[in-house]
Amino acid sequence: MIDKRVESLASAVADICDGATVMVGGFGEAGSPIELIHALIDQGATGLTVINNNTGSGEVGLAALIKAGRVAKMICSYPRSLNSTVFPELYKAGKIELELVPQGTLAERIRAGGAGIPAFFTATSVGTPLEIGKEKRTFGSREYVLEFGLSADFSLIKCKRADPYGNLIYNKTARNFGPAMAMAGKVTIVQSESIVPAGEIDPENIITPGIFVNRVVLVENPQHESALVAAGVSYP
Amino acid sequence: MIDKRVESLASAVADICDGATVMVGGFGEAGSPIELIHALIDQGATGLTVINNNTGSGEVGLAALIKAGRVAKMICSYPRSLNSTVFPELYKAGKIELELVPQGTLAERIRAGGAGIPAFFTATSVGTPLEIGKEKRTFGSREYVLEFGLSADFSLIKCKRADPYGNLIYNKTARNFGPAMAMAGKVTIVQSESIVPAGEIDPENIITPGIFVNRVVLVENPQHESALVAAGVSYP
Amino acid sequence: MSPEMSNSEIIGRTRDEMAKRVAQDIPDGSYVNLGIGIPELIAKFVPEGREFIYHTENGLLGMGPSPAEGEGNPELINAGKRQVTALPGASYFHHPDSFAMIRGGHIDLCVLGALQVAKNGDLANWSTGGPDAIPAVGGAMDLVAGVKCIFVVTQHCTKQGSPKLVDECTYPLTGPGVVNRIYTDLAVIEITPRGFQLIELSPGVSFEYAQERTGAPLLPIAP
Amino acid sequence: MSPEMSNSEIIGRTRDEMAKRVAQDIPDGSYVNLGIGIPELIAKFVPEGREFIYHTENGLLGMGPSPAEGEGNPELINAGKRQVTALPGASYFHHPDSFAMIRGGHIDLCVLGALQVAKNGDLANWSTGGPDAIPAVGGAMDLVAGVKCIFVVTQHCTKQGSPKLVDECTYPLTGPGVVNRIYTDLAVIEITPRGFQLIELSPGVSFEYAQERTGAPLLPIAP
Repeated sequence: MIDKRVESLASAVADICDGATVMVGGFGEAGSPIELIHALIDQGATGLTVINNNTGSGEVGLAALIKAGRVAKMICSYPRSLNSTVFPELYKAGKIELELVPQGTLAERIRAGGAGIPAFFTATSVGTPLEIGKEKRTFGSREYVLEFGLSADFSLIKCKRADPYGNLIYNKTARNFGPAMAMAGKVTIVQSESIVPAGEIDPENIITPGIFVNRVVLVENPQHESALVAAGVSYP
Repeated sequence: MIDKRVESLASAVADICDGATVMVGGFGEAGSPIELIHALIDQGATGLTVINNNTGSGEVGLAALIKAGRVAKMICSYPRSLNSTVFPELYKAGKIELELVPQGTLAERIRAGGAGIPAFFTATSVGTPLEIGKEKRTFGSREYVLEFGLSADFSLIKCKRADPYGNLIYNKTARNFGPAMAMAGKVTIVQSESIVPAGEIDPENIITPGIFVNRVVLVENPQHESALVAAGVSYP
Repeated sequence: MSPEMSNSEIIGRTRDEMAKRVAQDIPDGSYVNLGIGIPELIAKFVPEGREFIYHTENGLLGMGPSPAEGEGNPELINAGKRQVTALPGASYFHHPDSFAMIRGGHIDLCVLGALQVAKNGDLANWSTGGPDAIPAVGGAMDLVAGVKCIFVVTQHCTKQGSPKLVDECTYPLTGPGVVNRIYTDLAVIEITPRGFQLIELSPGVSFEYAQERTGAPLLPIAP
Repeated sequence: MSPEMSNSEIIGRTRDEMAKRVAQDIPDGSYVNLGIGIPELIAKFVPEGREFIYHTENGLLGMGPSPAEGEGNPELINAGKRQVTALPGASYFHHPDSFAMIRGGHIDLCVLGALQVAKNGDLANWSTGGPDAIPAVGGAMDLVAGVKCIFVVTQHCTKQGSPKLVDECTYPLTGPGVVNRIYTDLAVIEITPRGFQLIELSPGVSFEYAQERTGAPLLPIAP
């Protein structure tokens, strides 16, 4: 019978292997699955390609994973947030690769990866340095660039409520990349603030249907990145 | 100030012009905006291109619009439903054009039209007669065809509840094409079973944000196509 | 025509028995899309100890059985436009999301009917290609292009007695090389690089009987 | 440098006055995306009798003002990652849907800051292109490619006194020919096929004063 709950953060991320591509949900701290990322640091996988809108802040969560030297390449739209120092230093030192993708193109590429669309055209980045190397084509009177779907070996996301089938709802603007990354991850691992019996979430209100989710782990009181950064916490 | 409610079905569809492209929501009878379609029949616009998954049944709703000779072309995936006689007769007589599109490709083309994506690649229809005339390309080891975004001058959809900003929720499987067509219509016209004050629909549960909606008209007790067909009703 | 073929006695599995046989091969926890016709019957035969989640492409995951008489809802239907129910844990979604499930490879298994299946796995199930036919494809091409594993369940022959399992499809394809297994009234057959590999004969059906009704060689079960 | 340019007296509009001036040109009922910096101030100045709906690309339509001290929620933020509120009628959505609003042409107006604007409407606002700069683009390229009308609000000159309104951008572009209007401390300027068309000078600013601080000809207001 179907029950996607796993007992611990450690077991949830146990099979993430060296060199894996990992999508990490969140926009800034909203929706960032800090506890799953910390479990991944403890687990030790390295040489990762990480897809996230940002590069974390302070020395916790995603920034801590980067600081620990586990990330070979970031695919993101904005690696220069407030309190983001770990990535810039490694980047300037040539120790981490960056693929810069406009935010909407990033979101659409992730959705495409999850929806079986290998490539699509978009007007974003036409006439800018980010069009370099991209195939261009005119439709109607306008130029577009070809962009490719993105998928991942694993997606780590955070939600507000889940059920044992992996149906999810999110909290406010913490929803952001979660639903698309759940679709695009071969294995989608979710930390949820609560887990309720099947049927308790109104089927009209489910944002991520369970078909996109493989594992759910309960993290009842997740930490807030900004509070950790303000307190000067450095993980581990 | 923003209030998208309009007084009557007639005023909601008043500006649909001859030759317009009109998306009509619904999968079979679920989600079919029968009252808006009947208002469009009364209004008289002709030479329409209509996008719907099917072609209606009996002689009410979409089938009645087709029977009245107002539809020059149908874009759909399945024009051969139970009790569908109007379209087959006109089609065999060469009096209506058909563009047959696989259902998922139709849904994705409509979403693309609403999302500013002029074209995308998909594996659906590769190696079948429906690939004829389509550009093909290999990504990885697989062949795909290029499909184009679809948009419309008007979209007519049905929902369960709306607010004056045009935020919408739907009912069960009647949701189907509504959200994508709301995005892809230059003017999106909605019939809703109830209209509540702004803020009464939980912002977490809104399926179609009001930005995609132009007009909302109250139809408290919409008719069911199957009941009309069973009763032998023919509109007008 | 052999004497057996004109025999009015029922030989091989009934529709319900075919559906039940398919269900035995569906792994626990599978996300399954069932086509219209015999595939719909499979939902009645979930084996003890297993759970399948049914997807219907018009926008529901967790589809349950037909409602009791008079309790249906015309806005809760399946892809065949028949009224259904939603089980605890079900979810509703719109068409682009529903077909993202299909086209993105998230559905584990799809069971479809067929007009013809070729020995290389080509499937024809949407059109006879007749000049007078109204073409109608629905979600069939999306399903065969996107779902990981495609089972076909069908009568072995048409009502006129012609084989549906053929050397090469004469009807327009739904998808090339997409079928994994075929369940008929007479046999269970796997598509392999060498062609139709017999897996199992239905009770009371001989190899020769099945072969006579198949339009390409049946590879016998390895001894 | 002219004597005026070294004048420490404030000439022209303050940041708040610039924001208020932009707000006057936004039609009632507009769906508006506000960039980070001066654009954020516009929300304070909705003219009497009008209603704007603010979109923030991280996933909220109907964004309201900052929360009262201590009442914020770290999971209710805007694109600048600042805590905000949601007004009645607001809705939350995921990133692909949010950028479908932007890229699909559904947002009426976007107000952005700028490093440079060229006389043909080219905008540079994401990178100075320096060899040591960490490139970071966020949603800026999506906004200028997708939103119907792009307003820029910016100081007329850099802190060093160089014009930001230029003949040709030297910084990497965010988008070519995308800007419709520019609101600065000194003037309101429309991009036309002929170049920078002056619409309005700020109180106390002369044409010559504004022209001296502009890197391309300012077309005077038609008499």
